[in-house]
Amino acid sequence: MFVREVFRRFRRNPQLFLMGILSIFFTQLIVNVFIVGYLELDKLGTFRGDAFSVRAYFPDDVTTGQAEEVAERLRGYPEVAEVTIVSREQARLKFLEYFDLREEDLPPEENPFPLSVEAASPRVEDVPSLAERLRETGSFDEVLYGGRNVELFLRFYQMLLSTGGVILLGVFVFSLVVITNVIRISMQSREHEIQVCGLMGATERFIRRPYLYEGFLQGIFAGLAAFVVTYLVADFTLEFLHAAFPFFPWVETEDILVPTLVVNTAMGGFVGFLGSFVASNAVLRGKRRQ
Amino acid sequence: MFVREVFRRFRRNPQLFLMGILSIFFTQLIVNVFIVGYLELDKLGTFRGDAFSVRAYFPDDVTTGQAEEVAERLRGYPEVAEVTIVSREQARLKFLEYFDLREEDLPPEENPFPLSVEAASPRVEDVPSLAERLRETGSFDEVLYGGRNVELFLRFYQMLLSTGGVILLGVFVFSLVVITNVIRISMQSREHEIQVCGLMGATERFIRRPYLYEGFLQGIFAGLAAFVVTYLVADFTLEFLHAAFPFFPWVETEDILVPTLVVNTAMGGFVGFLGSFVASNAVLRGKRRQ
Amino acid sequence: MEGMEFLEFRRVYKIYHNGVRALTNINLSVREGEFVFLLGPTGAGKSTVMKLLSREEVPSAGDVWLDGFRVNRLEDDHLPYLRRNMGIVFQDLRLLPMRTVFENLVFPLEVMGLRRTVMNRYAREVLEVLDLEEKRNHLVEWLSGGEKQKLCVGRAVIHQPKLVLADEPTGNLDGHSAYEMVSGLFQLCREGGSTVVMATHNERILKAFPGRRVYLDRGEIVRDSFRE
Amino acid sequence: MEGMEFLEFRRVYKIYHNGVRALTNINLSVREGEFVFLLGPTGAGKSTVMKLLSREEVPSAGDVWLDGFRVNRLEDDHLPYLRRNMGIVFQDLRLLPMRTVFENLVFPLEVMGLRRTVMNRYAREVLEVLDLEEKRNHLVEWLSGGEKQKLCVGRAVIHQPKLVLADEPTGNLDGHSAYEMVSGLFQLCREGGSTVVMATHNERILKAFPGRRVYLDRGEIVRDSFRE
Ligand SMILES: Nc1ncnc2c1ncn2[C@@H]1O[C@H](COP(=O)(O)OP(=O)(O)OP(=O)(O)O)[C@@H](O)[C@H]1O
Ligand SMILES: Nc1ncnc2c1ncn2[C@@H]1O[C@H](COP(=O)(O)OP(=O)(O)OP(=O)(O)O)[C@@H](O)[C@H]1O
Ligand SMILES: [Mg+2]
Ligand SMILES: [Mg+2]
Repeated sequence: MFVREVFRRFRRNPQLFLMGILSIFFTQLIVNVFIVGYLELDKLGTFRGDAFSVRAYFPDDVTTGQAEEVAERLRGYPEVAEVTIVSREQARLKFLEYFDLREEDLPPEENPFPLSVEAASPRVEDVPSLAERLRETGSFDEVLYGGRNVELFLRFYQMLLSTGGVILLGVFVFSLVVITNVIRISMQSREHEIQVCGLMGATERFIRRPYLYEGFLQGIFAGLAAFVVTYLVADFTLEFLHAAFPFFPWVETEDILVPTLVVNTAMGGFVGFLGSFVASNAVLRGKRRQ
Repeated sequence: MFVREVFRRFRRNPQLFLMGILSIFFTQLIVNVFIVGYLELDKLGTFRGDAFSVRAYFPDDVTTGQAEEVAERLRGYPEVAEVTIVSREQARLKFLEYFDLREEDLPPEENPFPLSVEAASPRVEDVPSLAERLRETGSFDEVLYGGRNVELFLRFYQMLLSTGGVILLGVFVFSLVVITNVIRISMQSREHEIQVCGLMGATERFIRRPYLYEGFLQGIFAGLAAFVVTYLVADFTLEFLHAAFPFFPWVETEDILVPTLVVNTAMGGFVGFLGSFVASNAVLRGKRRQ
Repeated sequence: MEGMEFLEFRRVYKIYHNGVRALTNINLSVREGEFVFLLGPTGAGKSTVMKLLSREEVPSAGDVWLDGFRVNRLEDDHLPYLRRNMGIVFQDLRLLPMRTVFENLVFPLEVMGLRRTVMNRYAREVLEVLDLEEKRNHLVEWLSGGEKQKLCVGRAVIHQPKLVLADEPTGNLDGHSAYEMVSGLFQLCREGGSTVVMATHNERILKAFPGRRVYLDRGEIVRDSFRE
Repeated sequence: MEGMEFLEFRRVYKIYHNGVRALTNINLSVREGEFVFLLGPTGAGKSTVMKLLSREEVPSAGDVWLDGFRVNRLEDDHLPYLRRNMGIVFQDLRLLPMRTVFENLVFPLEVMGLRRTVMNRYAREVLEVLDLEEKRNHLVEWLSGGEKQKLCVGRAVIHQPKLVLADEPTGNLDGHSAYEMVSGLFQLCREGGSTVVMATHNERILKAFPGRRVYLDRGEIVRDSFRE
């Protein structure tokens, strides 16, 4: 009965119906950008161990054995995922590689590089506190971490976490406002009809019900559309990115599927329903006050 | 007369009027993201001379005088903005600084760093071709440029340039579709009225005119709103970014003002007008065919 | 006299928000099952009386009582139930657009939550009386003026309400149809016990039917008579 | 006879898209300046005749001629100019909502691009005749049924059109107002030279006025007479 009513509404004014879908669809796309961004950051934070590790240099007089001992102790820390000892020779080779120098560019007599450990943290946020703890042990001459790169990334990450909530809330409110207005317009264009219904003895619940269905369905449709579009775009883009920057840990399309589908349909339906509810309340209250 | 008519429309159905504004406003915000992104990229490409410069290493036997000569020749190239000679001593100091090493960490006997020139290009796109030209001169042992960083940046830049057009076109079409639908709904909700006007001898031009004004005004308002919001957000964000990453060449708020204002009002007004035109055509044609 | 009348206006004034004095000191009581013609020139306030009864408008002063309830003080939540005991023929028809004749006709029943089979049964009967069976599934937009008006009357009586408010229900009907329509309302009143208030300008109808006549002029009741 | 009549139906059929035969083989000619009453029961096809004249509908077969133009073949671009020579009182009124009485009244003048001072002059005169001066700046929603109908008639004649189509223009008027209204139309016809086609069920009006009477029944012309 009510699905038929919604279908009639669609036939009567497809533009308006599609507008509702479009608005939720659009905001769901933004939500999806955040979901994908979050998943990507999550992946980055977890896997880029090399970039987000702390390097601690031992004093010159520490032997490999002593270093092993310290490393063992570090492995007990909760924020440490992995500890690697970098010997003085390994450090020298790494240096040569990094600067693209030849063996004979460096003086062969002495190796200036100190013994060090690399302690990787599973989460990028833990890097500064890990560095702090390493410093406190007193075993090291110097404790460094990725410096600018990590700091940049950290600040960006924190900014995203702190503003992400605000932005998502904004998007949510925005889509709510739009769908509310669409339903409101839809009701206003039938204001006369609604008034007649009321004069025939229809309760507000009776009048409101098809609009709630309408909003809910619009939300679900919009969510599904956003999911499909996101899937297609992500599949294409990620394939491109994987090919273009293979060394970078891009998220896989499959990782995106379930979270976006769930969030889009749930949030879409919820926003649609809530929007209809708010709109119908406003219109009916306006009518009553008349 | 017509402004009064538009005002009456607004009063009669503010929701619908604001929807039109909202849709254009929203797409203009996206356009603004692109404008700011483009300006930022532009600034990056122009000013990050250090990151996007090519470094060419002379063979060991080249003297400072010979190097000066080569550098002079390079200054004549169109893609070269600046050429600096980096002496062997300068290279050594830079190295120490970069790796945070002390003077005594390096063997004092011999300086392993070769004499080099740094040639900065005014635009990041020119870096690879500049490197190629330097290689072709035969004066150098080795020609290197930022490697991964520049390459990443270049690919990103190219991606943005190639997809940016597509995305902007998409945004344009999207906002056109939305405003068209809004005007269409606006006309359909007055379908009865439009029909009566026709029966009273109103020409289509007469009927359509207020809708064109309406769309145009909505577009202008939306453009202005987008401009103001962009200005406020950009001002805040850029201040934050300038403070957080002072070394990075962020665009200044003032650089954004004029381009966004011009693009927003022009594009907003145009899209609004075009949308109304398309919508009124569609509705009137539908009516005629009836 | 059993205390209170079925319908009563007590010192009712109505001044619209634009300052128009539509009703001035209206006192009127109507017994249950009475048939009342409301007469008077254009702008006299007939429709306003109807609107106060259905709570489409509220009086500026005074009280409107209906079936023991003070209509102007009724809570919003109770209004639908008040209106389900009413049938209204609007002067401007107010059919639901984009719906069929059948859907419009049974709307008062649908609102009460009756089942489709019941609605069908009621509708068949009324459509036959109105001579609109053939147009059962036509959209109301496709009806002629008179057919629309008949449909409105049908919609107002299909649920056999206790009160029928008929505001100029014969304006678009030919003499014969108008006569039949009012006969039907009289029958509903006599046999079904409904109270009917009907505003009309149709002089032939007035000549043909008995009943009470309340004359309004410029918002005041100027005469209240009865014709056998 | 100067060859062609002002208004002519030649073997006109109208079958609506839902299959309803509204008009069957209508042949009718009306001279310029004639006053024609269109009579017949509900659903006879009176409004359909009007709609064919204003090109709101096109005939399924046959031709409708008006003032030398074949209305059913007229190009869309010419329609507005055809309609500016017409004044229509719609059976369902069709006032422009959310506009004032004045704005509705002068709409046919506004459409022609007349200046405001001219519109004011015309409007003052008509409002006086209609007795609506006080309500000049009221929204049409605030009018009573009869006042709306009077306004519709005013809108149809304000630009002194060559043809007035009045579809049941007295349905919501009291006897006196109805008489005055039709007198006004007669005067327009006699003195202004306009042709008037009026559909009505009002028997008192028919008794009071002379003129040609065309009777329709089930889409066919069953009688065409003249009463002095
Ligand atoms: N919604 C409204 N707002 C303001 N004024 C109104 C409104 N409705 C009616 N009026 C005014 O109140 C007066 C009475 O109107 P009402 O509709 O009751 O008259 P009526 O007796 O039904 O007339 P008619 O025979 O023309 O239908 C009129 O002067 C009218 O202009
Ligand atoms: N738009 C339409 N679509 C389909 N059928 C229609 C349409 N308009 C009218 N009809 C049908 O055509 C027939 C003639 O209608 P018309 O409106 O011409 O009657 P009328 O003589 O004006 O009647 P009334 O006196 O009730 O106004 C009726 O049966 C009606 O149902
Ligand atoms: Mg009335
Ligand atoms: Mg008719």
